[in-house]
Amino acid sequence: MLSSLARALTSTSVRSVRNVHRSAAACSDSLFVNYRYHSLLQHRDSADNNVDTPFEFTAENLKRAQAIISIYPDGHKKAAVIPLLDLAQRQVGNWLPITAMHEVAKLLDMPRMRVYEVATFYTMFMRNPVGKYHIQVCTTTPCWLRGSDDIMVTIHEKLGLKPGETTKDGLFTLSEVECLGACVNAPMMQINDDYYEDLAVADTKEILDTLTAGKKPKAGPRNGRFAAEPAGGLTSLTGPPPGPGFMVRDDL
Amino acid sequence: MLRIGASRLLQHGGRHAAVVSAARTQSSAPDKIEVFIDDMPVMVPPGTTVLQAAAQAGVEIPRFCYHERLSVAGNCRMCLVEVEKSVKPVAACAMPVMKGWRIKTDSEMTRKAREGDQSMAFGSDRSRFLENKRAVEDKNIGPLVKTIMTRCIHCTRCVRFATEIAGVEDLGTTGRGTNMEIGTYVEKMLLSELSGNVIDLCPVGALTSKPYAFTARPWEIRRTDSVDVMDAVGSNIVVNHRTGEVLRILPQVNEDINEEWLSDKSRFAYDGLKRQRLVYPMVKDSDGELRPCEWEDALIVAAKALKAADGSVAAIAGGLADAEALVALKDLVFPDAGTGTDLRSSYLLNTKIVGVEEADMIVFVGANPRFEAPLFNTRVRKAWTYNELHAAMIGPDVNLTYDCEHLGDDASIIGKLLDGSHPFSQRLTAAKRPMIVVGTSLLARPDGDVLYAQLLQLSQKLRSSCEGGSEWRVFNILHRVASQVAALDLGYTPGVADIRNNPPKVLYLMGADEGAITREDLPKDTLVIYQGHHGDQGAEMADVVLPGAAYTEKTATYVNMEGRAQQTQAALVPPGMAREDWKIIRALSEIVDTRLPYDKLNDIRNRLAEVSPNLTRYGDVEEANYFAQATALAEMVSGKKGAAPIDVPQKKLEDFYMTNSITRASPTMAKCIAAVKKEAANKYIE
Amino acid sequence: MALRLSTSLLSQLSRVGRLQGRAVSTSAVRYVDDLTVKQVEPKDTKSILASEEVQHQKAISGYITIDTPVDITPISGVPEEHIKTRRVVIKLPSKNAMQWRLFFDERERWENPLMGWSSTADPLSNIQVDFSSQEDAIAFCDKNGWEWTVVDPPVKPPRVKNYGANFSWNKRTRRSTK
Amino acid sequence: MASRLARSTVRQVKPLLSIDQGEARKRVLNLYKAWYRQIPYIVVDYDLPKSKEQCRQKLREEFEKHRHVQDIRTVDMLVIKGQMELKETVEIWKQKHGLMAYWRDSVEPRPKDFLSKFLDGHE
Repeated sequence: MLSSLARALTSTSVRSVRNVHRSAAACSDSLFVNYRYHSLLQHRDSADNNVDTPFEFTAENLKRAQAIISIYPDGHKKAAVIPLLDLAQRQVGNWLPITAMHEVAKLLDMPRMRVYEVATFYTMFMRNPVGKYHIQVCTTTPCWLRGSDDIMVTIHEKLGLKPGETTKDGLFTLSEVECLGACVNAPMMQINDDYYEDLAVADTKEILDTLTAGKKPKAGPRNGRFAAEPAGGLTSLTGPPPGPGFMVRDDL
Repeated sequence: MLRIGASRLLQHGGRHAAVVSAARTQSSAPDKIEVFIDDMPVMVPPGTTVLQAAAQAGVEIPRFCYHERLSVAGNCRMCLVEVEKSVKPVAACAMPVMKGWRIKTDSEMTRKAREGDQSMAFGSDRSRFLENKRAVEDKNIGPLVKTIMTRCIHCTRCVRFATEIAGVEDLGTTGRGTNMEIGTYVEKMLLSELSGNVIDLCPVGALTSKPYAFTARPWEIRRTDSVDVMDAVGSNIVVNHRTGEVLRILPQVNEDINEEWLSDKSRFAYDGLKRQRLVYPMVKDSDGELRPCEWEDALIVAAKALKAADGSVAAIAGGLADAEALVALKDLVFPDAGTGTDLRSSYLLNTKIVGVEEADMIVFVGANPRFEAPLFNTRVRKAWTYNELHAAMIGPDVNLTYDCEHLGDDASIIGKLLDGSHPFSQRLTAAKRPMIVVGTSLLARPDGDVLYAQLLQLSQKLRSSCEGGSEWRVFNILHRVASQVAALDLGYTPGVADIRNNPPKVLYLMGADEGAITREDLPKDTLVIYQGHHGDQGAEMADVVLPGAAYTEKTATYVNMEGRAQQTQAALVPPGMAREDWKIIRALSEIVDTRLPYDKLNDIRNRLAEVSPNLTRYGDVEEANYFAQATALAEMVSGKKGAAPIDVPQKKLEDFYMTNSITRASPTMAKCIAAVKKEAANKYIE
Repeated sequence: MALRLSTSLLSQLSRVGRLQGRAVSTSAVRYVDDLTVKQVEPKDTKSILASEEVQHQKAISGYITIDTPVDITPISGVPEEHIKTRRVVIKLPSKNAMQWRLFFDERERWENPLMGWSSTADPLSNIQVDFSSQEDAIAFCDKNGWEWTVVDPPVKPPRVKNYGANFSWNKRTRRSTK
Repeated sequence: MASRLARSTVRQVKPLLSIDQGEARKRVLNLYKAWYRQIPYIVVDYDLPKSKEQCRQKLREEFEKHRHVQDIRTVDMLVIKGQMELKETVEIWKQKHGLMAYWRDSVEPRPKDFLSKFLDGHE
């Protein structure tokens, strides 16, 4: 009797955990992950990412790279590794092939391993191909309370994507991420460099449609707010600021 | 032997006195600060870390990531201790002590802090959470090191070792947080001649020895302290054995030689000791086949030939021969020959291995220390890291794991450096403590003696002008084989040209397997006696084979490149009918009717001491300082210099593994070579 | 050890001696009996014994001067081959050890063909005797007639450890690893 | 053996039976005599296939073996052991082969010189 109760309790708890963290397993354990997802920390050669994947900085980017390197003092040019990796990632388009890391290592005269360490440490470096638009949906508590699950469901219905997957046409990749620091505008998602905030299901659909059409949707809050101000108008700081002596005893 | 015991005793007494006087000065010296470890006062120099101060007080603070020969990482948090008046526990390994600190290594707070590391004594064997237990994929980093990465606690000792000591930046930490892993990120082998040391470093057994895996438990093993003979460094080792078999070899700490490291060849070539062994005496029969026989028969054949040769006898000693065997052979074959023919300082690593740490300039001439003497190279690298040593190389442009200015491989550079016309000369003469390290392959060149003379003169010139003064020794020879220095001390001469020109009637090969002389160099009627432990090139060309003992099977003397005599201890008995080497010669001498006057190890060691006293002063370096005389002699040398570029025999990692008969018989070494060669096709290797 | 051996033998001897005294007459017997007197001393011993004997008894309870090295090999019962041919290394067995230990040279070992156990015919290399001082260990080896060598514990050079070196701006000690 | 000489060997020790060299010697001679006198009976009692002379020869050998012993206490201990041996023999607590073992007839002698030891595998 008791044991069956206990079993029932356990099973419910399992379910509830699943509800909260859809991709918990993927985050916590590198052995049981989808290899295309970012938490695999070993490189695996694939058709589009291997040691022969062509990568070279364009002439323009090379000039930029040199400019970045010149910021740092002599003998410490390896400090430029993060900006250069970012430059390479932008050049390739949202992700960083292994050869790009090699190129950066060569440029900065540092061992490849040290570049791998940086590239794996920072989650904004994508070490496997992602779509043209990298959708990162925040599902941390504030966004979740404000309906990030609905956003996920919408994206899944519209594009057929689960976290970590890319559409067949290579346009979209969906990632489920932790807090992106826009809690006051929850729920939100990031597509490439832009934040789309205060999302409703309709907004999400519209954004995806616009992107599919090849146009750029308007970034920022979707509920008419300018930024992070209170949605129903100001509740404080409504009058002019009080002058000196405010709330001070008269006899002083 | 016993004499040494007595002198050691005296030294011991002396040290006590020294300690007492040191204690007296301590109290008055202002440059020490007082701290309290568990209320015990300790005087330490400023800058000492809490952990070191505790060690001085005899308190060992538990640690995972801290290692005294690696940089401080401070990431395991095992060494957290309470310091009075500090609100938080401090990491003992990274925190320098301040005056008057009261450190509590066993307080409530300390213990609580230690518990932060769940792996120490706490934690359930299965997770209380519903997520999967963290598991990490094992990596393949070559045929020597096995990885069980789930055990890894990310202390980064192996990463720091590879980066700081081995100079191979292939290991690193990928990812972050709970997903962090140690590895190479891409699939590649740890291409280092020192990779085995990460096994000793690993505090949890995530990195273990592949060849040793599942062969024995440590409590079944007997341990015998010995000395390695795979190179001329003379690393101190512990031979681990059971039932007549070497199961593994581990390094032993010797601050003057190998610190606590060991090269992969020394560590893993032991499986060669079981294969290709000569286990019974053999004599060539009328069909030209070597047939096993009794000792008596083999000795009689050898003795007859030696008698009939009537003095036309030559002997070649191989790289693994011990001093006892060398002196016995010399006494048997050349009873009238003199002792050491050369000035000792002309063939030693005069600065000593530790001396490198004081040098600020090192010039290699025709030497590749990385593969000829890996543990000497780690010292150079240490000096390069901590002492801003500048390294330069005359010879091929090889990777020494640290920055090395390549001056070219033209032999004329030496002359230019001598007369000051080379652009590097200025830098060289400005050096305060320069070192010139000459490889033995340079001396084997036809014009070797000319170059050698020039280098001696250059060294003497630098020595007279440098800041180190007369105590500083510039000239160094980097030997490659363990027997070389003892052989030179005993009066053996390098090179076999003489034997090739005047072939003897009997050629005695004392473990000479390097093919310096082949059967084709000798007339048909020359009888070749081979004494050694492996069926290799020497035994192949022999008419009589006398099976000897390998270095793990005899108590024998070896002198390392610095001139430091050390002794191996027999861990096993020689297999089959094999015997200790000097005893074979002693027995042979009796049959030849020139009975050598030593029956016991002590007798022959007395004989060694008679020929060259330094050979039995175990553990000590007998310094030599005959540079002036050597230079005077060098000035008389004249000859033509060859045009050939200066080269070294071991350039790549695959050249490192097989250099003597033991390593050639070792399957592990063969696997290493195969793996390294395979890695040549790996594009992830830079 | 020798001392303990001798006392146990002595107690045996006292019995033997008395029996022997009846069986065969040796003049040594009286002395032997004298020794046991210490244990079961009859009240009137002094009156019975001659003054010479009293003196001897006094002397035997005191000390004698020995000018030869202690050598127990004739009485220890150890076979000659384990006295003359053995070499002992005296050293501290591990880094933090406080006790000196004897390490005998290795003799042949083989695998037991039935069980695979490790076998040896050497009784000495399996013993583990610790001494609180080097001198005691040496004396023990001398007493047993073994050749010995002392290996001094390694002297640890002082090492400066500095966490800051990992971040130094212009030295090669700068580390870029985590 | 330099180290043994180097260290001073003169010291004070507890005596076993004898207080000086002369007394120890006296005990040895007494023991020798006791054995010597007992030999005819031993030969008869044990029916030894040896003559009295051979036995006395062996007796002498056994004593000569320890001729070099200087330490008074060692001498005493050897005397004690000799007395025990004698007692056991006289009381016929021993057996015939136990006494015959002194001649080591059945023991193959181990090689003594270097070459024989070498060939035998003992060196």
